[in-house]
Amino acid sequence: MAIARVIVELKPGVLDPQGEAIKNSLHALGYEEVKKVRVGKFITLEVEGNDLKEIEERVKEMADKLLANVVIEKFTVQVEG
Amino acid sequence: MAIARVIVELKPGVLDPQGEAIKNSLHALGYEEVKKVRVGKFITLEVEGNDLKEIEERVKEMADKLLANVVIEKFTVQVEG
Amino acid sequence: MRFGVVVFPGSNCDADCFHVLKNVFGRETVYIWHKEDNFDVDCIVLPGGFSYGDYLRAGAIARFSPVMKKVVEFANTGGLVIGICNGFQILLEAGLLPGAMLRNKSINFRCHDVYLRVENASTPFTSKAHEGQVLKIPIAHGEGNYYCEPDTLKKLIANGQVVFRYCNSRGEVTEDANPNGSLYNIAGIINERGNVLGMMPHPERCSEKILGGEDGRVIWESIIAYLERGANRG
Amino acid sequence: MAKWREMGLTDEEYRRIVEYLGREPNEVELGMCAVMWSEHCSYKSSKIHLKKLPTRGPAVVQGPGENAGVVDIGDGLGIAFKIESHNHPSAIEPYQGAATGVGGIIRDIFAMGARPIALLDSLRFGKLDSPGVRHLFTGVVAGIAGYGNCIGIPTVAGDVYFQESYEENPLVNAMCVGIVELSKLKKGVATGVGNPVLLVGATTGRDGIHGATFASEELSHDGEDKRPSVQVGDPFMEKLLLEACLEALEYGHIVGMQDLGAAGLTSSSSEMAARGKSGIRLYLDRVPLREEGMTPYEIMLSESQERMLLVVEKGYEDEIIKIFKKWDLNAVVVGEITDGEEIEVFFGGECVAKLPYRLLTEEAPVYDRPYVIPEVTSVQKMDPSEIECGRALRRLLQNPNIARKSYVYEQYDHQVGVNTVVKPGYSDAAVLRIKGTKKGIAVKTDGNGRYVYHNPREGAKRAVLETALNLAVTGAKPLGLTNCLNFGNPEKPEIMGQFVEVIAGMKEACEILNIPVTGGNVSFYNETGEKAIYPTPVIGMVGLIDDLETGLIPMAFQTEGDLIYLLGE
Ligand SMILES: Nc1ncnc2c1ncn2[C@@H]1O[C@H](COP(=O)(O)OP(=O)(O)O)[C@@H](O)[C@H]1O
Repeated sequence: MAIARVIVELKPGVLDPQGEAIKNSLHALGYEEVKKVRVGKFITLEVEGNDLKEIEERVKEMADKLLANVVIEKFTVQVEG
Repeated sequence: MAIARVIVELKPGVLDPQGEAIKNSLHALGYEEVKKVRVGKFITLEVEGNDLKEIEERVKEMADKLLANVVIEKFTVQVEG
Repeated sequence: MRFGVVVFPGSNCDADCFHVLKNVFGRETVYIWHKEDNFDVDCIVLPGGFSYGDYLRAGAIARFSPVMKKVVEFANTGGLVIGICNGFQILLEAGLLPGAMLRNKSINFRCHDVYLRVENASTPFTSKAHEGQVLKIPIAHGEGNYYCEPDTLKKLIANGQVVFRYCNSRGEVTEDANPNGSLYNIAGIINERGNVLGMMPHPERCSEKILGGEDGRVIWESIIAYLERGANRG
Repeated sequence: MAKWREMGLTDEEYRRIVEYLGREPNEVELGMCAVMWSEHCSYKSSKIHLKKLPTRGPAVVQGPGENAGVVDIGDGLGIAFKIESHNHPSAIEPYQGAATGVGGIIRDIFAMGARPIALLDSLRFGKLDSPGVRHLFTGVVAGIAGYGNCIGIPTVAGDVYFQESYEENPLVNAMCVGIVELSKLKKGVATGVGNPVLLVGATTGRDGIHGATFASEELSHDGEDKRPSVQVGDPFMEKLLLEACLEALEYGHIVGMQDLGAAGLTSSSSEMAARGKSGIRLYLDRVPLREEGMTPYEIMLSESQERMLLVVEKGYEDEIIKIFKKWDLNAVVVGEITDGEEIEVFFGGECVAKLPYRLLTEEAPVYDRPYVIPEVTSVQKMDPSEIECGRALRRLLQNPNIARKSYVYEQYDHQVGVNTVVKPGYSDAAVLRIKGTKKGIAVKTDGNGRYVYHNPREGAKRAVLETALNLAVTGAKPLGLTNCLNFGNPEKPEIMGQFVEVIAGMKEACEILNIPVTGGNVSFYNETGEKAIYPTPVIGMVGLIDDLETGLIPMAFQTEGDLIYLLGE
């Protein structure tokens, strides 16, 4: 069994309304030092198999097809045995 | 300027409807090897300051107060100069 | 008797609650702007909607609004607070009620009528109903899947803090009747002291005949009766 | 390739611009011309045909040409309504495409000074058994829900069809309905020399800069990450913008208001200038930006969502700005009205564009494109004796086009606002009460592309008739209609022929039924490769019920023993 972690983030330049709202709220709470907030997804998959290389390939495919919306998002994949 | 990355995940025992839905979709797409999916948040903050130790403390506070709901979620913070 | 309906940025059932209290029940009602921290009312309504866009988590940002400090104080002195839908989520985030909301089990936003069974008819919000009464009230939410720790649930049940549970039209609490996956079919709970209620369904949407149902009235009527008895704060 | 061609202008169009100006336009000016002369903004292929539609009627307060049409419902109240397409963005990114489509049409309604009270959505997809279509369908529905639910406007009705021709070109048409005190109706005009021009709402970013400029050089060396063509909607921001704009209108001293939709600051400023016959001077350095290093070209063409342009009586701008600040929104004086006839754009102290508003609006090309009237084709008929009724009925009910649409409308908050008297699924049209009166309005969208494909003229008539009947069964009398005309490539004579016939059919139906057209939208180029969508006119209609207590007709069978009649031929 392997663990794959997929981080999905908005591409730079894509508006992140959620990040903006969080930033404003942090400012209101006194955390003025926060200059920018971006919110992405952190997806953890438990995947059957031993061949980490192959698992990584498959998870990248999953990310490309389903986990990320490649029109506005980019992703990174990291696999661990 | 430092970059802080906050990973917010549901606690182990808490049901993750979104993760379940993704798992089912992945199965439908033929990725039967995926046994479990959990969806968390990956929040990136740009924070002013140089003292990484202090920044980490502050960001942990932010996570505790706002970024995570500790009733259902746990978080990790990582800061980089 | 004066009602205050809190307006957060992104609230969108504020005008609906205001309309029902003011025009349907003829009660004095005021809006309370989220930046206000000075108001004089007998019952606070935290309305539904998407305060702060529901960004991050529903209710997470709203709980830090200046007004919430006063709402907490008001609640701690026995004042009546009812949170509907997003208002319920805010009460959870603010710690006035225990537990948290997860995404609906179906992932989707759901808007339709549900049936609720009144589990506790001796609260200020349900005294005009009777235990076991079935109410037909609409829901409209994407994050109404109530969750709490097992110990908390035990306490809620033991104390009679579970006020409404999702049921079918015959009043049977079944899995099929649960629209969002809520623990124990919970649709509404009250705090230990009995003056802060959170519920996901929208009683303000079924308080007039023309809108197809009036089962929501019993909640407003209970509150009004309670306030008329002068039984609030003090 | 010549710059103007990259931006979508023909050589002939470019020549006309040079001729009109008496000089070559600079890059900013060329970009402004290109977007304003695009099919989307100029209606160059449809304009001469749209003119044939009847637009007058006793109830019409505002016909086509403004941000939305308005009909009078008595008691000093009007209903503002309009439909718009967001097909292409939704095909690329279904969630955000649909969401921003909803956002755009809502702004059109409150720009009129109306409070939006309902949304409708008319959707067309390919067949549901294709995974690509499922992705589009679920994404679009979630996007509409995401935006409409959050802003708190109920989505009360619509229609959805699944048919192969929409496989790669889904249709997402969104309609918004608002209520306005007629005495407070606003128009998108710029008048009063010296009056300040305010830009309010979201910051301006690089999102959605005209598709045609994607191929430009700047793009290639900055990498494709930099300029997403897809705009992301922020319904929360729009909710604040809606409340702030209505509060500002209540305060008064607003001359005109317009939303920034396609072609952003360029179209809003030039259209307001043209309606008010005034010049406008803009100072781009004052525009609140989302990203660093934006050029005047990008600022003028940005399609960032959730922004409005306001012309305010001089001296009142500070008070108006205060209202927007109360809602935590940007509000900045970005320019002023001049007594000229030009849009003048300044950046860094320099004039970077100076174009007569006429060039951008009235002078845009108008084409009478060649067309051939399509032959009427017939649908295959079946011999009734070959049909086994029970099985046929089951199959019909399984067909997604006939099945219950609760998957769609239960994801929409259709009750917020506590006005929805007849909810989706309960009748053929939705009915909303008008608080403070006995009245109600009925609303619905419809349009069956398959009928239109086989017989454009009759199909278009049927679309109008079907919508009118859907209102009538609730007891409502139709007051006016808006329409969204979704077609393939108008440069193809067969497609243009469909369009011409559809207009003729709509005109006839509107005249016979006495329902005027108060506005609409045209979406061409809904085709991929050689495959165009079925020609799909979507009709959105508003009707009035004078007294809900006596005039509302329920659809369901009411009492055992009641007689059932079948009317018509
Ligand atoms: N896309 C949609 N959005 C909202 N409501 C919809 C949508 N599609 C269908 N509905 C609702 O579902 C019901 C049935 O619609 P439709 O199939 O168009 O009716 P009919 O075929 O009887 O005219 C109506 O109440 C309609 O408003």
